[in-house]
Amino acid sequence: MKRAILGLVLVIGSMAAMAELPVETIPKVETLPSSYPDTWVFAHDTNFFSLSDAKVVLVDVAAENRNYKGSLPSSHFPSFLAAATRSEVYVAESIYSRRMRGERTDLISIYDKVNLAPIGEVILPGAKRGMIVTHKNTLQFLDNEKFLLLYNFTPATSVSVVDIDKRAFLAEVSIGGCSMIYPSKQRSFGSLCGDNTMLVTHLDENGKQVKQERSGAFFNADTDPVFAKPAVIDGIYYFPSFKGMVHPVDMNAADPAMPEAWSLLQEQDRQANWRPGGWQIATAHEASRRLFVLMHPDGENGSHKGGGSEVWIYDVASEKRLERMTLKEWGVSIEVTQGEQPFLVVTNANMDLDVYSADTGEWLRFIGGRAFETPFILHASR
Amino acid sequence: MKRAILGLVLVIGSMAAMAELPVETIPKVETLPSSYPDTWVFAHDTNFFSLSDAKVVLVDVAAENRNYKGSLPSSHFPSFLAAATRSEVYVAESIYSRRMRGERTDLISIYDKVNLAPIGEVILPGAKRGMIVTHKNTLQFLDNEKFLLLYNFTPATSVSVVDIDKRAFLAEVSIGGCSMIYPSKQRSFGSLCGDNTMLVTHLDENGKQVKQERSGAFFNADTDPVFAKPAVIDGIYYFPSFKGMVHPVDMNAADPAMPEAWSLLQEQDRQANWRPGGWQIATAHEASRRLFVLMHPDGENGSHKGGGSEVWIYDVASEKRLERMTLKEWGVSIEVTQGEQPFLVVTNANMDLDVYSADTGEWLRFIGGRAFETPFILHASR
Amino acid sequence: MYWFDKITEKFARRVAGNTSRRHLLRKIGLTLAGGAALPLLPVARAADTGGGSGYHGVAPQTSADPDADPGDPASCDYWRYCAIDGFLCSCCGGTHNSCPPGTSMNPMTWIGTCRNPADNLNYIISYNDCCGKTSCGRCLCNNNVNDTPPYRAFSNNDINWCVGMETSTIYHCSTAIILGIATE
Amino acid sequence: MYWFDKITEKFARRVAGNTSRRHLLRKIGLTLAGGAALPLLPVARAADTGGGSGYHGVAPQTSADPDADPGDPASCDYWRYCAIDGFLCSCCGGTHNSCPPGTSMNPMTWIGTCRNPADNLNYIISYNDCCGKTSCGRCLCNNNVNDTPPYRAFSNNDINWCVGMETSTIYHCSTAIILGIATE
Repeated sequence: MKRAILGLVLVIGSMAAMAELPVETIPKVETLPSSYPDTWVFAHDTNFFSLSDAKVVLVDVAAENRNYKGSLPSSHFPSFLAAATRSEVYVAESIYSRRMRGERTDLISIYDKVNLAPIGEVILPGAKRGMIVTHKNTLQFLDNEKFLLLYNFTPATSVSVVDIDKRAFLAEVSIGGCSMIYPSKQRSFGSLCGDNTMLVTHLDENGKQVKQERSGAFFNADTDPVFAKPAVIDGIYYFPSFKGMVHPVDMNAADPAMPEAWSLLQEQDRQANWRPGGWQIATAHEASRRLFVLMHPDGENGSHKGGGSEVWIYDVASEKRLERMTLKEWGVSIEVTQGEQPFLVVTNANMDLDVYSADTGEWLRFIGGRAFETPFILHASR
Repeated sequence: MKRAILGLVLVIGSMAAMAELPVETIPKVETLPSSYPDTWVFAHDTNFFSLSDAKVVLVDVAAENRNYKGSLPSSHFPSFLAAATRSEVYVAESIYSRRMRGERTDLISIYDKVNLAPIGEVILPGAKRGMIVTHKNTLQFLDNEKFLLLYNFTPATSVSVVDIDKRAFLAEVSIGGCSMIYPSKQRSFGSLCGDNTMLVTHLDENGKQVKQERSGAFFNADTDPVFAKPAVIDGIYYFPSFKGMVHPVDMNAADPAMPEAWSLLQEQDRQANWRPGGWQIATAHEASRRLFVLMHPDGENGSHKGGGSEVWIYDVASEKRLERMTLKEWGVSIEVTQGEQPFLVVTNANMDLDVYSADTGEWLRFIGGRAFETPFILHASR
Repeated sequence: MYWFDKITEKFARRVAGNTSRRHLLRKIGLTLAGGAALPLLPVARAADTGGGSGYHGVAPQTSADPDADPGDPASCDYWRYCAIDGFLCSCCGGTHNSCPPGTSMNPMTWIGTCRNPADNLNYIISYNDCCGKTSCGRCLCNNNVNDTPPYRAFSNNDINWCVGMETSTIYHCSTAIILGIATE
Repeated sequence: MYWFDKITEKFARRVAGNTSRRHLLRKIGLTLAGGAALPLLPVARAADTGGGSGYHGVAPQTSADPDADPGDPASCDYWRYCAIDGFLCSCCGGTHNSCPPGTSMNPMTWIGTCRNPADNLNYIISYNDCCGKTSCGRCLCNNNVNDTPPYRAFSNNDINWCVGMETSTIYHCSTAIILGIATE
């Protein structure tokens, strides 16, 4: 105590009436709101260097500090999806009883938004869950978030249907020869097929398949494949192709319509071989109907996952480019938030996040400090 | 085929009689010898940034290339030990049924050396396994590799005794107030205690405790704690202290002897505040009775885990320093191989391994390429 | 600059508190591993993080009462962190004295004594770990003032202080909570 | 140099095969993220790895028949790796056509076609994954010549091709095995 008193005396001039700091509470744990602001983004960190220990990090891209809001674990090549209509988020994962071996359990883990803590799970039969480098269209909602659809790959492809209210597995639907899940605004979903078509599966209110139909070929995977990672505006999916076409698929009705494809490129862009490239290569601001595409010059066979130096912004109504944004650092994945003052969030080549104004292109901040290892997928909160 | 033939024609001048490469075998998997050369080292990668996914990497430090021989997984704050007398290695680990939560299982996983594949396990009762940043003296052999001893911390401390032949848990022995496992050459082991003593536990042939005795105080944790990480030569443990003393403990008999402590430092070393520091701070070449200690200048309160710029080498018979080796890169952990031409292996601050001649100090190679994330502990094959 | 921060993040061995010339030298020593020129480093680091002592890509924070409790809780140099070892909860969705959402704070932990530069008092700091989620990974910080080996467990920071937690002993991040004034 | 390699290791997006100026530019573009001066990089890298195309801290290897099967199997530029995605088994205790000890090779996988510079023939390459242990972490290599999206699965390298393995679908590393000559 003597030393403490001496300390006080020494600083008495500057500290004057300052009391000692109070004893603090143990334990104390933060909570989050049950509905998140539209400036919050889930960064799904595949954790490529320790794949079995992936995680999802929730960040506020608008805040000056304390951007990191929380996280939740997710296993080996997992899928993630956050609900808009309820206070839940979902992780589709596979767990072995001896970490790397033993009995396999596939499940949907359910976390609440307030605590990012597990509140339930749905066990999935068949050990069929598709494992692929993190990809949004492996886990999707249907029917106003009543159903959760999960992509299976064994390598036979199918979709498992889960009832979210009942937290129960309902059915499995084969989508042979096709892949991924692109929900319509009705009770149907599309899947892209190797023969350049879209397979559309219609479900009934119990999640059972009632009809399956195939579109005509609407792209050419031999000469110019479409990325399986579209951006969506008003129920219309915009699928960029490797060489810079955009193939729209209107999923507002139960059966899709396919408006004519249009090009992202002008003649001088084509000469410099500008192309889309990266992991999450496209995103959209729905209210302003703007499509954002991550672009690189000198494109060629194999450059489609390399990332890009610019983001090009399009008005999808006029099919015209509005802006070219030059990124501060090379980009790998892009996501736009949906508020009135939207942010463009970019996973850069350092595996940090750069945050830009989606309206002015101004670089605002970056979020790093080894918050993520390989955050390949970004989900803006809705 | 046309193009292939054309290709052949084009290069016919230089290729002449070269046949096309043969079709190769699928599947093909490498194997290892059942006893390893003394130039092989197990690097235990705590994987601090994904702690639940630690691993052990086996490297040949003498080879010009193909240094990475294989690996095995190990869970959250695991322990590792390789047998000398049989073709087995052991991982003590804890696994949750839902990765981060759920039912906890503590176990010893047994891997064979030929395949580095699991061949058995011993389930451990009580969920007591001590979890600490990877540390050699949490898992040790006793009685010529008949028993495996595992450190428990709940925070009450105890040691679990496992019969390796029978692959069975035998007994738990309390070591209250003490920690870690320092086996004697008989059927007893020491543990360091907070009151500056060593507790010695004697076991019978069934792994049950028959006697427990406490030494006198032989160091002073208030003024100069000993590191819990000694090097061993001929059954004598050399415990360096934070400020550079060496406290020998002779564990050749069932009851330890404690020869007088001696100093690592000369007067000018003391003036520059040279001290031991790092993670695995001491190692030894047994045949030549040389002790190696990782040293840093400007030591002070808190510098004992910071690593060092030099390795100082001592003859333990004369208690004299033989050499000062300056490291090419800052070192964190050190290990010497036991062959006639020993290597000093150093985990450097980049978390790569630097390999030196332990005799000449010459830097020979480094092993990196993100083979390890945080390889804090190195075990030379014996 | 990037490589420097990588090392800082990957193996931050730093001693906070009374930063002295010697501390600085040792810090530099560690960062030398990458092979770049020595004298540039502290400058580069300061420039890169906005002049503070924080981590690259982590914005500075303040405590609830910056006058009485000064410094940046998202920096390894914050006074309370004199014996911390792990990821700072301030960088992980918690604060310097609270856990991130969905983790559990272990009431049992190790204890340090750190001097608050504002009032020059020595406070007893409890480094309670937050448990149940995978390694935060952000703001690794290891300071070892008065840290003892594991045979004096309650002043050892190498131990996984998620020990004893019923729901999960998986380590996520660490806090630094005031328990009181140290008496002598 | 260190930061450069960290990025290479962390996010190696490179196209092997006919290395062209454009390739180089794109590679440099990627490495720019760290903020260092552009023109020094390729030089720095070459100096650092002994002039080869390999990874920092990974010694070069040769195939069983270096004349007929040229290049360094521990480098991302080895001709067989034109469509590989993952950790090179050559760097992980296996070789370019065998798995590390204790892992299991999945016979089912994706297929690429790569040109051997020694005989100028196009070979069908099978990128069989090795499964059952945690991510090797070493020599991450991603080349995407003729890679297609997952709706053409057997030429897609994003899929975890430990799919279907009974003992474990955990991904460890990837091989590049000759299945035959490509006919046109």
